[in-house]
Amino acid sequence: MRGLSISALILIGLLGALFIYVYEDLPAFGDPNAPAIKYTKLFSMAAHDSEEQLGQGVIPQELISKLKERGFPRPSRVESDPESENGWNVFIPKNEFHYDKEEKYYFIQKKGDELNVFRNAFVIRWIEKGLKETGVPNMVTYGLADYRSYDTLGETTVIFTAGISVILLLRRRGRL
Amino acid sequence: MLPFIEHFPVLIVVISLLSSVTILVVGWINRKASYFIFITTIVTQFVASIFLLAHVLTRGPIRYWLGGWKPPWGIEYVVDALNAYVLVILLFLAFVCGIYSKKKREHELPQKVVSFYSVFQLLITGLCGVTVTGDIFNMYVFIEIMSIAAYALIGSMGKIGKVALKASFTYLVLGSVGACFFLIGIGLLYSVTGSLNMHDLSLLLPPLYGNRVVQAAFAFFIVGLSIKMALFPLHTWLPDAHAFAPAEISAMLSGIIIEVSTYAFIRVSFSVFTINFLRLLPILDILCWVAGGAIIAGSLMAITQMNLKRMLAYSSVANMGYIMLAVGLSISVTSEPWNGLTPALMHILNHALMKGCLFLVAGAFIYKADLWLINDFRGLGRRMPYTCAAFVVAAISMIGIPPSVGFVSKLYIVLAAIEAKKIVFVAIILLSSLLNLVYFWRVIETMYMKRAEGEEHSTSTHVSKDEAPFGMLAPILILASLCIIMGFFWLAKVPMPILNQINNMFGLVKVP
Amino acid sequence: MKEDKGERSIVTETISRVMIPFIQLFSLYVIIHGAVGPGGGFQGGVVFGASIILYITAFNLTDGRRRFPESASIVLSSSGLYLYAGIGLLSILFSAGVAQYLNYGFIPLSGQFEQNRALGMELVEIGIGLTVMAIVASIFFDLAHKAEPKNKKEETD
Amino acid sequence: MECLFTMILAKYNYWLSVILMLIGLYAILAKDNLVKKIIGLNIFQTAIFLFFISLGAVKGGTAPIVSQEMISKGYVYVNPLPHVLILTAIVVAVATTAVALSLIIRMNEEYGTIEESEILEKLKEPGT
Repeated sequence: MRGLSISALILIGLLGALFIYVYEDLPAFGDPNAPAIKYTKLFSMAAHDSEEQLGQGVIPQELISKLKERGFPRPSRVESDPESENGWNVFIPKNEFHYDKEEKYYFIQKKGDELNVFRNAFVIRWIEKGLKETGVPNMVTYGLADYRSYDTLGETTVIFTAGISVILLLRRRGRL
Repeated sequence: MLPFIEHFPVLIVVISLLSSVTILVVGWINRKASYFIFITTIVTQFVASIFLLAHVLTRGPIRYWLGGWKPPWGIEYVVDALNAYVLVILLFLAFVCGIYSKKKREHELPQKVVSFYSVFQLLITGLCGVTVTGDIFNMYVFIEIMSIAAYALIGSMGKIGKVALKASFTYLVLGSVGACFFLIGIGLLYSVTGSLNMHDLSLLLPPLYGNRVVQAAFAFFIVGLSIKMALFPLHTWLPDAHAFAPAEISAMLSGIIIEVSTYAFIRVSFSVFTINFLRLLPILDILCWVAGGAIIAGSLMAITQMNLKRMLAYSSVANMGYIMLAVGLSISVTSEPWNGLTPALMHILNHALMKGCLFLVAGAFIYKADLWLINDFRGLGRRMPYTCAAFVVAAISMIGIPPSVGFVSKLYIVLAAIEAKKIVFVAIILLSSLLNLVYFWRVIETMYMKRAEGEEHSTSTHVSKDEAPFGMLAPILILASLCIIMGFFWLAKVPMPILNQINNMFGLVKVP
Repeated sequence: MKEDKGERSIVTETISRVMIPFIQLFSLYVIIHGAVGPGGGFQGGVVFGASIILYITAFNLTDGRRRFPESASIVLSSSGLYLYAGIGLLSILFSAGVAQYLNYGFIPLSGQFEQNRALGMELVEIGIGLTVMAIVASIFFDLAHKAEPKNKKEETD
Repeated sequence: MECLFTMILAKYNYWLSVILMLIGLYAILAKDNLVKKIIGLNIFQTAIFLFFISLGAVKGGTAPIVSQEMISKGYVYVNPLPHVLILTAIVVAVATTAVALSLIIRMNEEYGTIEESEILEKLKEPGT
């Protein structure tokens, strides 16, 4: 028994060391710009020509080629972000059924001499358009039952599996 | 707009789910109907999966947006050659085990047929769900469905339930820890990318390869799935669980469940973290050595076992070593036909056939004469000639005698190891084949060379035949004959287009 | 079970008799209200299951079984899953294979697409609630049923 | 020293969940009693849930229910996605616990004990 607890402690020490190793790169608590809630950085490019083009609402060729190289969808339109200075929202065409419009997908921000290109987190659409698209105000509900409804079907199946498993293991009588 | 076949991936899962509910409801009224619903569903799924494989090979991968939400906003089903291949294998073995289970259930557990088949069908639902999904959290949910069903099925035996319960509990605790590690990995990846879709993650990850969170997430994925697939140092739950489960569940566990976990591993490491990431760190080299350890340790432990099913279980540990060794070699081997993942995927199919057959044979021995220990098998070769012949065929396939399937996959792994200039692993595989020969020969010798205790001195050559019923014998013979037939197919390179497509998909081919 | 009937506590029985309808009403509120406030199918289902568990603990297992028989748990749990998975299939059927699985917008529950989605979600929540309620109660019945005789045997030992 | 302290405090949520995780893992591995093992497993899973939920936190964020009033006051919403995932994961944890408890009940019937060491001893005795 003692050997077991010592080996458990060693394993836990290893896991703790792994967590300490991870710590540095983890986003801070409550950070409104964390990748999970806002955006992930893709790459940065030189600002000089592209900034003017973005200001005029033209998508720079460099951006298109770089996105294509990485395998991301091609942008269709750009407009300056009303909420932040030197920020642009880039849209992509959206070809889902019924919602045949465009979708905010990339975000470009000028920092010093460079333009940083970000990919928006997918929660942004949930938050902004969920009510309009699903007609339900509770984000968790429409996330659970609409956007990720298949997970919820899996969840219901899990609890059903547990119920039948308990019947299989414990019930001696009955027809099942 | 959508061709109807594009609905097949989700229909395969949902039909299975609805069928398990129907089994429960109809079984409540008429117990016998449950089996027929079960087998009909599996046949339907199997046919659908073959159509899916044909479609994927000719038209390219299917991307299906569940609920109409385009990824990354919603959940996506992706079926490419790898999924479809694994799906066909798993449904075929499930079908064979389903046929086999009828007589066995009536014999062992007559009062619980309905819930047994319901949970069995849920197990298949989980397996199919893990296989076809393209969303990493969805994969977690279906891994849990499959695992919970497996825990219950292992513990479901009536008579010998004592050991099985303990084994099932150990599996439950370790498996849950493994799944939790998988969940931590998902959380870490989500915290730095903000996405859950596999394809999307693979696009977002490259600039973050140096990020410690991503590396730790990969470590969590590896460890979690290694527990699920019983890679060597983490295999402790496997022998008891596989040995004392009902025979068809043992065959499913050894042939499919750990293989689907391997599939999840391949999917996560090659689809989410692409080969560029795997080349960055010496992960696969370490994996090769771990797998080498697994091969040796599994074979050595198998020799010391007295119980046939435990021996086969340890042999499964060794065979997981083979598959992981082939995965580990995959990025450094480029020349056809043993390039990339070909040997690993080949052995997934071959191991399913061989180990499925062996476990079903062991189940037939238990069904007929309640024989568990190898020493009790004296004279069995005459009493149950067809079953024992099937055992011998599968055993020589495990040892690797041409032209069986085991020979082909071992040959390919050896050739891959030679090309990767890792001669040590060639030696390990040869040694392990020798050890395989030792422990399977022991069984074959007892079955054929030694006479049963009662007839040691009798001179009569006539022995009354006491063969397993046809419903159990047919699946065994199908699997045993496939062990040879598939060997010829492999040597003729018939299924190679599938595997080549998979290698192309992951970029595991020679760069011209 | 017979011994249990002897030791009845009037206080717990009366209070649970009074409370259970309110708990069940609340659980229905949680399920239906899930669209606009905190709540949802799973939470409501668990609350409903808890009301059944309260009934069993206040009275006893046989009484609980009489109120919530085995057939009820099977019918309710399966109908919940049928409802959920069936709605998904309906969306394929009603759109003649155009829409994907679980795309509620194509089920003609009302005139508008968004309204259909909201109603489809409501039905799905009810399905989850049914399954969870029946399964929670069923699991409790099975765990409690097997545990009781064993304890008595140990006490006599 | 102060720097280190603030550094740790900036992600205190993470440390709390990691500590809980390690406690749970220790209980799983080292406890002899099977029910305690399951409690350890639950602690471990809960720690992961807390980690997920804290990933979705936003400073000054409000509950993720759309209302014009909140937006006009200038609030931001917390991230609803981890909540969705964790609702699913909680159900999985409940299901695992239910199956584990029923296995423990069966083991208590068969062996008459739920201490792992005693069960292992009983397994060694007869020829299994």
